[in-house]
Amino acid sequence: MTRLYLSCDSCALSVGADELAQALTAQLGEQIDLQRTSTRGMFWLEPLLEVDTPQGRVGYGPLTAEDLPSLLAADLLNGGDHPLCIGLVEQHPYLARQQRLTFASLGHNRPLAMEDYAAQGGWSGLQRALNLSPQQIVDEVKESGLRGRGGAAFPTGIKWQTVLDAQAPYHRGFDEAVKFIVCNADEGDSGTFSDRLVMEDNPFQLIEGMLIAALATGATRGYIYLRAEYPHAHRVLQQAITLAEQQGYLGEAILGSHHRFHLQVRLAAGAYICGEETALLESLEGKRGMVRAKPPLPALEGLFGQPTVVNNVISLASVPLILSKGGAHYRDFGQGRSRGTMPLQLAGNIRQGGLVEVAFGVTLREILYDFGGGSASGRPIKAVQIGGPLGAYIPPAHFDTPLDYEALAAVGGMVGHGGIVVFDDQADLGQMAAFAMEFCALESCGKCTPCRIGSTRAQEVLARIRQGEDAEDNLALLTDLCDTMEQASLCALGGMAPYPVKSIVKYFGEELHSVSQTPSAGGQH
Amino acid sequence: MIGYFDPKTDRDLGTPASLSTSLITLEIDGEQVQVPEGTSVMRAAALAGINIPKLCATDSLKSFGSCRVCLVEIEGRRGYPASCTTPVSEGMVVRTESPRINKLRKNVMELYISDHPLDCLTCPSNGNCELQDMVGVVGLREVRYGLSVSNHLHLPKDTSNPYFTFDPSKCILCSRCVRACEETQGTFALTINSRGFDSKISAGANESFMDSECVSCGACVQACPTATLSENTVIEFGQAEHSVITTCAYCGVGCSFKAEMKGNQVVNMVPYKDGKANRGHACVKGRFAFGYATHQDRITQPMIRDRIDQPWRTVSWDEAFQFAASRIRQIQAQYGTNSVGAITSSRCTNEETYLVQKLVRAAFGNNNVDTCARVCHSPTGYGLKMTLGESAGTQDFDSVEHTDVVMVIGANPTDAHPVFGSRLKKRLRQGARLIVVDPRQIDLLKGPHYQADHHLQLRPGTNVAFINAMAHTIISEGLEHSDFIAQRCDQAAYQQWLSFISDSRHSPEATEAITGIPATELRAAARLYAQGGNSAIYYGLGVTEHSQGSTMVTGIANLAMLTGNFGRPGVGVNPLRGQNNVQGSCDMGSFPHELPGYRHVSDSSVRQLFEQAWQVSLADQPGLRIPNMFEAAIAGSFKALYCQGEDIAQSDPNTQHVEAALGSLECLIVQDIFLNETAKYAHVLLPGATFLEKNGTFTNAERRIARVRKAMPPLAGKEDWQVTQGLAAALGYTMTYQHPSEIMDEIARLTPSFQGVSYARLDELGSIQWPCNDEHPLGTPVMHEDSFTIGQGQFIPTEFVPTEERVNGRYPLLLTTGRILSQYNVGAQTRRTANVAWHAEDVLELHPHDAEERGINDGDWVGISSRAGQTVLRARVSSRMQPGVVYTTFHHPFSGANVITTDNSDWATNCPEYKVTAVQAEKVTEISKWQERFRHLDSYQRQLLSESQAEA
Amino acid sequence: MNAEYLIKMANQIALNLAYEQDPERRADMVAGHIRKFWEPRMIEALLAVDPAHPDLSPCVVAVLTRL
Amino acid sequence: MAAHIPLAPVESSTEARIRTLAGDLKQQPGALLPILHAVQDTFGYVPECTAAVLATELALSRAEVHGVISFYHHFRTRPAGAHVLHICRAEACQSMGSAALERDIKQLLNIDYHQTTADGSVTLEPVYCLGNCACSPNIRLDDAVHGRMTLAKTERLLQLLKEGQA
Repeated sequence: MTRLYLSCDSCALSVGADELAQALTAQLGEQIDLQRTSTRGMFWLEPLLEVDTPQGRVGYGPLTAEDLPSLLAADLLNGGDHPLCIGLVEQHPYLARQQRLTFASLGHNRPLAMEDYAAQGGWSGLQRALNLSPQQIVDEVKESGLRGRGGAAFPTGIKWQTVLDAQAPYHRGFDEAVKFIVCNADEGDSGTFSDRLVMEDNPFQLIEGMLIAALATGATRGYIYLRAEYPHAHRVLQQAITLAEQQGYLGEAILGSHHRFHLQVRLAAGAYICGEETALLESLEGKRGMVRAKPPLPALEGLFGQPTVVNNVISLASVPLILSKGGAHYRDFGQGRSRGTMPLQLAGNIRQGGLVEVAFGVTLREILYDFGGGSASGRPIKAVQIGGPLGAYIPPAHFDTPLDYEALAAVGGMVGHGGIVVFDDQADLGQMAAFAMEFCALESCGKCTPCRIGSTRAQEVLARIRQGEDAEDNLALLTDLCDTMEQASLCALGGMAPYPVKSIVKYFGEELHSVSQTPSAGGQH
Repeated sequence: MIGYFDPKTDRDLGTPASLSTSLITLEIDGEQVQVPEGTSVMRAAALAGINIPKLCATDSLKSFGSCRVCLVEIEGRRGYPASCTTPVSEGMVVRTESPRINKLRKNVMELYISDHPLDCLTCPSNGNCELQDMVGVVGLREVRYGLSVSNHLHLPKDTSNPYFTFDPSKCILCSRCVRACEETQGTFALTINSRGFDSKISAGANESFMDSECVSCGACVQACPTATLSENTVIEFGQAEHSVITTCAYCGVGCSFKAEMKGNQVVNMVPYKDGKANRGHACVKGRFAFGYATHQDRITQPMIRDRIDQPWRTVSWDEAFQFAASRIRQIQAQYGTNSVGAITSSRCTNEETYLVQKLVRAAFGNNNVDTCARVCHSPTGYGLKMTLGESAGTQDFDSVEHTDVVMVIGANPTDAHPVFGSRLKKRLRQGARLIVVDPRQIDLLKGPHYQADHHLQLRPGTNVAFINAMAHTIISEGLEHSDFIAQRCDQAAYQQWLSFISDSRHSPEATEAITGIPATELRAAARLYAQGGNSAIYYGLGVTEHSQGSTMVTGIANLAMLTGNFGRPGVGVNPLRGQNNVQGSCDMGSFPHELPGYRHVSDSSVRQLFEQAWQVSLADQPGLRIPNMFEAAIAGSFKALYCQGEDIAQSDPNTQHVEAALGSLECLIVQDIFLNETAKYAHVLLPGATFLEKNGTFTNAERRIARVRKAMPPLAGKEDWQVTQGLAAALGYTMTYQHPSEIMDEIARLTPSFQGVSYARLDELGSIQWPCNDEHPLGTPVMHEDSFTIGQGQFIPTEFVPTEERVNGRYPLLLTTGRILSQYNVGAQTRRTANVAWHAEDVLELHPHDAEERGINDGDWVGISSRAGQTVLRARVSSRMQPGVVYTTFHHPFSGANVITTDNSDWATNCPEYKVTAVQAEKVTEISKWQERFRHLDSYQRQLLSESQAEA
Repeated sequence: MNAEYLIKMANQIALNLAYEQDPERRADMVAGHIRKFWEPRMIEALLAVDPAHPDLSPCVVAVLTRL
Repeated sequence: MAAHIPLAPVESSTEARIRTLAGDLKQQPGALLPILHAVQDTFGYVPECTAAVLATELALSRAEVHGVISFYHHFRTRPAGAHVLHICRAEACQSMGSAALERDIKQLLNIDYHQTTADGSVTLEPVYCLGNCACSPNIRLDDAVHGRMTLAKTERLLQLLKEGQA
């Protein structure tokens, strides 16, 4: 019996992994042991079928069921050669050149198999944390230099320290002086999917990270605020939580200790703004996702007014390793004030799209060409947008910028959540500038005026510029408006929505003045 | 003359005050400023005289941070923090103006104006618009976005509310209305529909204001910085040019208002921010229902007639006084000194009430003076005097902010005391626990973000059994506050009471069959009350208007003593007074057995004091109480009555009995603003003045004396105190007051608890809670702090004596009566305003089960009969009733609610038992006999009135 | 004044002070209450009632001698 | 204030079902969103009476519940077609030609966003990122994401829907 591996991640499913699995089972039946594992994160190869051979796993992809006859003819079950064969998967340069810390298990585990998680070193961070004092755990995280991976890049250890030091008031609804760990899983940025990968492909890692955060801060309840656009992740998380409860990782007396932690997934409902932490908390409280003014800090008065850690999925998923291998181990990756690794996500018009976890410091060019292999269309890359819909468009002139928080900021960009969306030379960046404001208008909570009215006005002014109407005055007005939104908005949505627009004005100014006739942002083959 | 009062300039400091006591020093625009920790930068600047521009901030609401025009620069901080949401910190250096900041502000204002109609000149808020002000402040000179941009200028107005208009085209989405509805009023009737640019203020679930949960308190209108929410009177008349601070003449909360005036016309009523009873809030009555003051039905000339079937003759004041005085003297000559008397009103001022009792005692020469407090809170006076030594509530309204457990017994604060209701709900949302003791499901039971812990839905008439079971539980479970009892209470009385209450017949298990309250529920409530921290009892007429009203008040005081809940903020016994000046009318010696300050007429030293001051000798025996007056009238020994501002024919129980009594009088002098029901039996009609037309003081439920200031001249030329003075003069007893302040000076001279009160002092302090004397020069927010007025608190056993009013086969239902938010008492005022839009008629609420049994459907005519009479109302099948209990209000005279109620009354004070009447209800097709007679009499009397007015 | 009305009121007072077990003291209390709150003609009318009136409660009968 | 005195409850089955759905969740603080999801999952949309029912169940006001429903684009207040087709409009998909795909699908279905086909089979909605940005452009058909989409593949999916196989 030959063991085969095929991902059950939603990306693989979106391109036919289940159909392939059915065909394999139908045609090979007892001959094979088909394991549905996590993805390797090489999405251009999905569905990627791997075959266990004495030399290691040999990969084939992207496959469809129609490829099966020729594969079988090529001795698939013994790792035979075929045009779709990529050779030994582990040696694929895309993987071999990565430093996978947070995503070390990708491809090696079945997402909901607890034995697989343990076999990959899972729970050892928790085990260690159970023997440490809260302060020792917090110190370990501080030592690691981990900064929030959701975009704001705030040092995670400092946030935890604040919550650890906070005195929780009694809360009647919970009948205790409760603190919370809230996982921000509202991964709404276009071009990002690393949170989804953790949740779909290694959910126990997130659970372990949240448990460690709870031990560190004295929190007894946790919520994963998950975007409604991720139904697959929702199902996986629900099952994972049930399994973890059954095995004593969650609930009362964690692993027999006196610690307790109750964890729930709460589904969002289609509001990008709820990725902003205070709007997220409002939403978790059952309210409109309106941004709160800070102070008070959520760490002191967060969910239901209680001290609350709000961390992104990747931040929390980084914690088990930091605890098991020590903060110093993690810190030794990266450069400057950007420590550890960053899971970058290559997306859009890129030949080899997928997850690239590397230490901070790699240049954009290396990512785009060495990992990404250039554009999918084969045409020159004109721009990349980094860090989601509020991120700047970076022209090729800056492709040698190293990817760390500070260096990117210096060219007007931001790491954000690590999403990199690639545009080829056919993309209409004038249209993308308009879209940036359209998106801001669509997703504005409406609380503050610069964002509520400004985003609509910016669309109108952009439209006039693109129609060539008083272009100069309107461009000045646009610049003024962007400035107002940036400086005066209540939160980062209104405050950063001008970034893509300003970067396009700055680097691709001429594109603002031409309206393309076809709806296109590139990618035409 | 009209006495203007200039209050402190009420600047809006932007954010609420911080209660912190530690001080922070910072620098704002180069000035050193010291403010309490937790103060916002905006407020700190305002306190230093620096006005940072703002739109969404107002000091009555928590900071919100949405408008972004209050941005400032703070050294060492990135960007431009909003000054409203940034708290001060030690050593902070703030800059509130710079070219950079002003540019940002100007750009933000430009965004606002790009979605705002440019009709300032014809806008109702012109001259009083914060948006307009801010445009001016930042110097916005052009809107570069042009006119053809997307906007909300086409949104239609909502004119469903009779008092205000919602014009969303002018809305700037500052959410002040939404927040006011939530934070101030506690109704949460407003929200924002959708989000982003599509955001729009929505009442309810996208409903019209009238169809939504809105209770028309007007907090949103007041909070609105633009013309989006505007009073219709402002839209019609324009902006006021001066204002007068005065006190509301509706319920016992005693809200302080700014009457916004244009000449003699009230444009609108704005609750006064510095008013300590209401803290800037109001209800639909106080804020909006002032139109009755200029209603065409107002009586504006004195009138007399010999017999009540004659037309009125319009006469001069003097002729009216002479006519009345000669009648009184004739009657006294024929039937004796004691054959005449007077009734004072809890709606009139302290000074007016004081004068009427003085007139009775000094000019009539007897003690036949009573007040309408007789029929509402006289048991409060009795019960609290006996146990604590003072006939008044023990706390101020602010006290509720320190309360952990609230027990509301027989009161409906969200309807009858709405502003206090809002303050109470705020505390409940903060986590205070709530026990409601009421036969009916009142609105307070459950509201946005809180829910009562216990609803003890007792049977009407079983209060005393309930309160005894509470005390029994506390004793039997050892939850009493022994130290407090030992230190503060009379031990002998306590021991006697203890042996009484310990009897197992008072256990919750034993009383369950009487009250209908499950014993386990009652025990849980008793534990909560005894152990929940600061526990406060608030009660209303559901406690007093019973044949055991005085016993129940005593039981309440016992319970609070038992648990040590006296003498500090957050606790106490708090009677919610029905009318604006119930407390004051009692204080002023309106009771037939007491001189001002609750001193018995038999006390010769007190009598001497007054005899000297008034230069007469005073009777030393109690006079007649209101029900006794009716009995005596029917018996033929009581022949003349001077009734000021009180409509006994509608408000007192057993209407037919009252009508018989009034019909027996040879002289009835009615002083009122309208031809009320009582006036239809009158021989002399003296026009009264509304609270807007006179000077004086009211004393609210928290003993707070507050000024009533004349905002317009009296329609009939005289303030009510002048009328009483005129009548006294005609009787040969001269009073020479030039101004009500002189009356107050006399009261202060003669009444120890008012010793420190004067108009000058009231102007200085805003209001004063008595006692105010050398010991308490600033007044007394919380009474009985170190010891009770009586000395040692007196526990008094409270035997439960069931009312004689029992259900039987013929009268199987219990009727209980109450009030509704939009109407006030007999409705004489509110029925003459647009408040009828909410409550155009009284209805009979009955449980679906009782309705079903009788084949009654919602809206059917239902005949209600009791041992006293019959009337007909429309049915409202309602799940808030318990089976076997029906409910109605008494706001409309034709409803005849009091035709049904009986002569039963409180054993100690004769307070009528309005709350328990055995009745039968059945479907009918025509109005009752009484109603037919009423209609006839009503139209006949109206005709007599219009004849006289035509003649005049 | 209507005797029935006054008898009813007096009886009611007596009933509500019934917690006082000693009949003498109780009669004193009822009499005291009546003196404190009743107008003289009411007391006169009550005193005019025949002490043997079947509706008078025994306590009130005792009260009559104290007014 | 108009409905000041509550009438005896005459409850529709919809109201009763919403009440039941709330009953399972309402003890949890902040339960409004989970309950609204349950309501939409049950009815396919959020019926009009939901605000009133949930207000009483959760000690909120109708306005508050309405404010929440209207804030979140996920909640629909009118029934949708038998299937919901989401087209991703976010940047990564745009970089791979989603704008053209969007135009073509609209043409194919002869509807615009937020509309339902005449036969009631498909409702078209925009979505902003499905987290599958390395396989753009993406659509979501009911709960399944489909990557590397083309008009032809969409047509095939819709055909399968008709045949009841998707």
